[in-house]
Amino acid sequence: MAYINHEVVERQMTKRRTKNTVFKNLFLGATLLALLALVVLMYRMITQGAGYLSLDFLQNFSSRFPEKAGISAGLVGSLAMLAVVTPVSLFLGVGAAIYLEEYAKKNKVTTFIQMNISNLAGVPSIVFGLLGLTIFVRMLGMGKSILAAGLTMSLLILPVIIVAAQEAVRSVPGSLREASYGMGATKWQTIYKVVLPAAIPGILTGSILALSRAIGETAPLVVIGIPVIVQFLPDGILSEFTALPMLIFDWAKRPQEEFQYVAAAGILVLMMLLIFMNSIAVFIRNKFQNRY
Amino acid sequence: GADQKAGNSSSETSTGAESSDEQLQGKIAGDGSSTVSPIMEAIVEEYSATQPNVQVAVGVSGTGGGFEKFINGETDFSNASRPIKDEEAAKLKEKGVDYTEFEIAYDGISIVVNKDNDWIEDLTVKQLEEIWVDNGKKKKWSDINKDWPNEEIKFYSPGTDSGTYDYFVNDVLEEQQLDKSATLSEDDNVLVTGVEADKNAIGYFGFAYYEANKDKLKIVKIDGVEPTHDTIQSGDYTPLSRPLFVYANNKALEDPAMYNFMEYALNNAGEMAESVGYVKSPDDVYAEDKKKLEEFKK
Amino acid sequence: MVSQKREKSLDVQQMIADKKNKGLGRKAEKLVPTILFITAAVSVLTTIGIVFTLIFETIEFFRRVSFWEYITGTEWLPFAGEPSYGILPLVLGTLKVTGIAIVVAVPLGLAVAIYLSEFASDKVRRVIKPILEVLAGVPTIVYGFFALTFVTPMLQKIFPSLEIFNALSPGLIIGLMILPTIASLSEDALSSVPNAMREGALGLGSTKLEVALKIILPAALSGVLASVVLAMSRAIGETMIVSLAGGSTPLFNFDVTGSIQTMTAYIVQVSTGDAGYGTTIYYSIYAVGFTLFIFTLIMNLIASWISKRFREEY
Amino acid sequence: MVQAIVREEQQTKQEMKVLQNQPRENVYETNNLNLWYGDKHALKDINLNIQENNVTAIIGPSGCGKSTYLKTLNRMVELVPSVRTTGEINYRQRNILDKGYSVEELRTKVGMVFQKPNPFPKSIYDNIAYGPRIHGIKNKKVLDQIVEQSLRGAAIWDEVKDRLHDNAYGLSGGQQQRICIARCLAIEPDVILMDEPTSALDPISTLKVEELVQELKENYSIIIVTHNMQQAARISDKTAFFLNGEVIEFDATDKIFSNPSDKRTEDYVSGRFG
Amino acid sequence: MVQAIVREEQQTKQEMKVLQNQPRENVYETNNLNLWYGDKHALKDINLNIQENNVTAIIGPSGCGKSTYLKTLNRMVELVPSVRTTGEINYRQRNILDKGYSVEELRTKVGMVFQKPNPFPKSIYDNIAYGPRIHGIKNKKVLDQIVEQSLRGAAIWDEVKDRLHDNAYGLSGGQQQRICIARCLAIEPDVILMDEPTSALDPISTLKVEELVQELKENYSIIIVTHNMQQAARISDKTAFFLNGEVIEFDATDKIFSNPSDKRTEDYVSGRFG
Ligand SMILES: Nc1ncnc2c1ncn2[C@@H]1O[C@H](COP(=O)(O)OP(=O)(O)OP(=O)(O)O)[C@@H](O)[C@H]1O
Ligand SMILES: Nc1ncnc2c1ncn2[C@@H]1O[C@H](COP(=O)(O)OP(=O)(O)OP(=O)(O)O)[C@@H](O)[C@H]1O
Ligand SMILES: [Mg+2]
Ligand SMILES: [Mg+2]
Repeated sequence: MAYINHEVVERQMTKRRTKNTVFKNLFLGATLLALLALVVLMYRMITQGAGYLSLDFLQNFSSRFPEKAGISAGLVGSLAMLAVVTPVSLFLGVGAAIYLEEYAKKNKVTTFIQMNISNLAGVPSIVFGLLGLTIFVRMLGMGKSILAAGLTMSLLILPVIIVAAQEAVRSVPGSLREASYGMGATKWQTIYKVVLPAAIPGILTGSILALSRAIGETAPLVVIGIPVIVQFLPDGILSEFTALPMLIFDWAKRPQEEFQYVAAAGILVLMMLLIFMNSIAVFIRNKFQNRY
Repeated sequence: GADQKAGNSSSETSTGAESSDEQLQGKIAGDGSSTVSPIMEAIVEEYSATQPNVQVAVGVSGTGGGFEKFINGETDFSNASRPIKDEEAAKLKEKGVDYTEFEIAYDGISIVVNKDNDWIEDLTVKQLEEIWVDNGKKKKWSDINKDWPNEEIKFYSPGTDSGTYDYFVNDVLEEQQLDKSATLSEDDNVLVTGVEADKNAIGYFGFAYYEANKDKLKIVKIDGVEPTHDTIQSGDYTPLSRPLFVYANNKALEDPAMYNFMEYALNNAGEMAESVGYVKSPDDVYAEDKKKLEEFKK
Repeated sequence: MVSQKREKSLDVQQMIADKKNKGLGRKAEKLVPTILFITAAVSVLTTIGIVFTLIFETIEFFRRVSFWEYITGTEWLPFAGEPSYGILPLVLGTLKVTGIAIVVAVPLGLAVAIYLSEFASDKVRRVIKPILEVLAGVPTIVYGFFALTFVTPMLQKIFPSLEIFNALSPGLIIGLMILPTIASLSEDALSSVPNAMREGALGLGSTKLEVALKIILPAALSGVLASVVLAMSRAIGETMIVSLAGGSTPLFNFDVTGSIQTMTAYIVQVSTGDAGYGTTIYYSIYAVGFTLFIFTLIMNLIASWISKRFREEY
Repeated sequence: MVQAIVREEQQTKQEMKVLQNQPRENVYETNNLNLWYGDKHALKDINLNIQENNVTAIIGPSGCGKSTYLKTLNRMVELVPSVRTTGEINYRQRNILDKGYSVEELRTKVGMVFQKPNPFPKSIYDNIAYGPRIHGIKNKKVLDQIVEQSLRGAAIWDEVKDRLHDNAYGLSGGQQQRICIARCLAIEPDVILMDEPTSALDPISTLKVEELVQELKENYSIIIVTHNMQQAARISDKTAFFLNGEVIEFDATDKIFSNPSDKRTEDYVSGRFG
Repeated sequence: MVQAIVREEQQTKQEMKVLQNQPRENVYETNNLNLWYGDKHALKDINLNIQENNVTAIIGPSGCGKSTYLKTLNRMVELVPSVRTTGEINYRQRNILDKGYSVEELRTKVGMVFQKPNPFPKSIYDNIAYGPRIHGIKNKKVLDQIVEQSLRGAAIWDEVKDRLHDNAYGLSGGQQQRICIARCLAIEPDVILMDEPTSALDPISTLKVEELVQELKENYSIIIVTHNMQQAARISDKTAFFLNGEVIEFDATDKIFSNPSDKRTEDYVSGRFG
């Protein structure tokens, strides 16, 4: 009758528990390794770049003299580009997510759109650069403007935002929708007044991470041909501009060694911007988590 | 040193440029060679101090990429590290774009070896060819000269798509295949690092990169001539020096801002080129350039 | 009828009836789905735009270069006197880097995911996950310099034969870059396995490790594999890291210590280089771009097949 | 003991009916209603008339279709895409299953309270004002009045009057459920549907909600689904017993619990299964 | 009527006890157990002794701590990070709350069946074989035998013997629950904890599981949480009534249902709340 010998089981238990502990520590080690890589990366950038970081560095234009070089044109340009990317990508992304989650019927068209979105998420950013160059810069005649680059970046991060927003919308409990419909609310009223407000933290978290990707992307800008020698601040969305990563890319290629450190300082600014945006995302995530 | 020059040039421009008292407005777009871009950056940097309302934006899409935009009418001028190609000229004609070529400076290609290399001081163009042209086998220094070490040569060359590579292969090696084992990089700093670290290395890149890294590398004389400002400018350092160009759209030159900018650029190109490690063209070249430009003066 | 029987200070139903048919409520209700559909259609338009962008130049390219040579050729020498356009060296370069990245990122990423989902406390997870996400958000250009100026010299101390440009260093760094993608998405997949499964297995006397490996991982397999595929397409499409640290030598061999060129790096090389407009080289970047697009399409089809095939019902 | 209570309560109810002595109109008449979720036949030939100002209880084991029937009464069941219905449900003499019938209008007349309290993640005030607002009532004073009146109606005004602008999620489950009832009262519906409104609540909150239901039936017609037979016995006037999507028996509550006509009803109410 | 059944069943039980006529050992002795979820005091000074080869039922309204107590008995409650306990629980004379006590060992002795059937997303065979396998039994023949024996033990062998390698998710809810019971039997535990094992099941499956519990108690000690008082009355020997984290009354089942000593117990079992 008895197949399980509890004594044997007990004896093996020690071995199994040890194995458990060993693997737990291995997994922890892998996690720490990844964190360590980040620390090393940051450390290197700080040791190289911190010396060049100053208020002047933020206020100056780029220069042929490393000590005079600054990032103002790139910083303002990147932020201006973000000012285009944010509304465009949020509007399109959240709209598409709501359509797919709330309105779309389960049919071939919907499956196709969904497939298409996940496919776009994997398309290399450089291909988006070719798209932006052909469609926005040339066909629509926007030139190498903030608008053209912003729209290109919007399309690039659109799939990420759609997926994040879909998840956020999906995780709004059905009971809230039912409550709203039960009061005689129409579909759009329910979405606008109940679903969206409840989904906003999730949408923002995912979107901020996507937006920080848009700030750091270089390849599409290179392909579009965003200028780097720019001694003025943009004065409109159709203005030509330069972006932070373009400046960094340019500095790093200069012959003078000092420019390596200027590039590192630029990287530090970029990373601080990035960490700042990520912290907002974390803040939102922790503040609004598990509200229902 | 650099600061000194900057100070000089700005004081010069405030007196030199006739139209500087008149504040102009406008937008100027340029693009093109990354070799030319340091010179252009210096010019734009100084120019924007005299004409803050003229917005000059210059991209670095490479000579070819620059011409592509120039042909499409997206830019007012295009920087080039080589003369325009026939195909490109034909396309410009097709699109009805008239242009003017300005030579603005010289670049010398420097051949460098490791500091610990004690067997090379001087190479002939022929030896250079022997070293660099692919013969299908791995090459040792001793294959070139029996007295040289029996060790494999390590090659460092700018990327295939750069003007420097183009010039070296087309004009120095006369279109023969570069040794296939060469490490190619679009980033010349990497070449500097490579040669610096490897005793058996040989490399080449723009003169500016050698100037900036003089103390780390050993320069090689070609047919007895060492590249310096003088030898490059005088044309003694052949065939390893080449002119750099700016191509301007004639229509655009009719715009006062663009005209003013080009005028400024030609007035200061030589000096700016020197300040970033390139070589001034002979004075008569600039005089010729200015004459071409005058035609567009209204 | 309703209101008769109550004495109330307000008659809300009456007010509602009065308000009805005022305003643009009805119109919005009709209009909104159309607008939203259009926003969803933008993604499809983007794909069409990409194909449209690439197709004409690609066709032009294949007028000049035989399609057969392109897909079977083992020499990619567009700048040579007699150029040859065999894509395989570029594909191989891409695969080398991707392969190394995957070898690094999958075990590490999975380990992190399992640690966070099965072993770490809520607090630890909440701190570590966003920090790891910073790794995914570090601009690739930053990684590129890190690979070139730090990782490669360090590796050269270990493998003296390693060249300045190689597949190894960018491969490792891309692995680091996609690690958070795998870790984060797999962690989501693992955590979304219902707790009932964990309780069921723990209730039988399993250790946490056994639960993780024998129950949770198999149950979350489709999500985990999907994250790996997504990470892989990121690695394939990665541009700046390989442009900076991989070199520009498209060679058809399996050596990872030497200089390589990937498809993306080639596009950057030409985009920033001196090649003339209208030349075959110029058209070739569109052909390579199209090839990349096809690659990611295939990856995506694999991913969706995987998630269908391995989806566990619970 | 159970039956004793049942009997006692039912007596007072019958007395009341006699006292009021007026015929009750039907709010709902359900004729030959069938409903499918895809292939699953969830409601089979339902025929039920529901009277106004009455509490009608629906009981039956899990999965028998109680919630489905309730959700059909305000067409909420249509949120499930695969649903198909035949037959008719007349609400105040109009068939709500007609294509032309406006669901929004129906649902303003027919409020619903759910099993789990589901307040919106908004302030208490905004929760109550939600219904009136979506129906176009914007006047602050009117809204204030409606909010107070509804919270009083749901017997929770005193507990929350000082924290109207706090998030509703800060309240206990029982309070949340009464907020949901108040939210429903705010548009003064004609009928209130309740799907196991107390099953997630503690005993004291349950009692409060039950008392509230008793009060509300003066003004509203109430249909309540419950798995707690004692609750059905305590608060309802009529009870329908569902099994496998069919109505097995529908009768006065005291009859169902003391003397059911069907063996299956008897088995169920005596706790032999479920 | 309810009570009639209760009384009848209890009589047979008492007869059995008399027949066996042997003192029962305590499997569990709980002394002054307190448990907090963060600040929430969920179990308050629990003292309960549970006898072997017996069915002990735990009843009480929602949220009173039934599941919490059950999960403390195999330390599953520790999965909630904020949990803190004081007091002791002796299982076979050893305090399981001791740091040194190996939970894995405890849980091989104490099986658990959950409210919702939770088979692993694997084949039926692999579900049952999971436990023996992790405990080191690899021999195919032995495993085959264990699987058959456990499935027979859970009264589901006949229904699944031809589809052992199909996914367990293809089964109905009631079958899944019996698979989970079989999975638990496969490691031959000493005690089986059941948390509302029938609440998600249809009446017929419920009956089957109830019968099974009656059979199993020959060989196992069973502790069952249920919200169905009739079920507690039908199948248990002793019943504990929990309220707000306290044990209000713990006694023989017939005593609890026919003549409870505490007013609150009486109110609860007569359905006045819950
Ligand atoms: N969205 C759905 N899709 C498919 N089938 C469903 C759906 N909702 C319910 N069903 C099925 O319809 C039947 C009736 O479900 P319903 O929810 O009405 O039962 P119920 O009587 O309310 O049960 P409970 O007491 O558990 O709430 C069940 O068999 C259920 O499985
Ligand atoms: N993970 C948790 N964190 C915080 N509080 C919890 C947690 N789990 C349960 N509680 C609280 O502990 C108390 C007891 O919960 P428990 O689940 O034991 O109740 P129960 O008697 O099993 O109820 P039910 O009949 O609804 O299953 C409840 O008030 C509950 O809110
Ligand atoms: Mg229900
Ligand atoms: Mg419970």
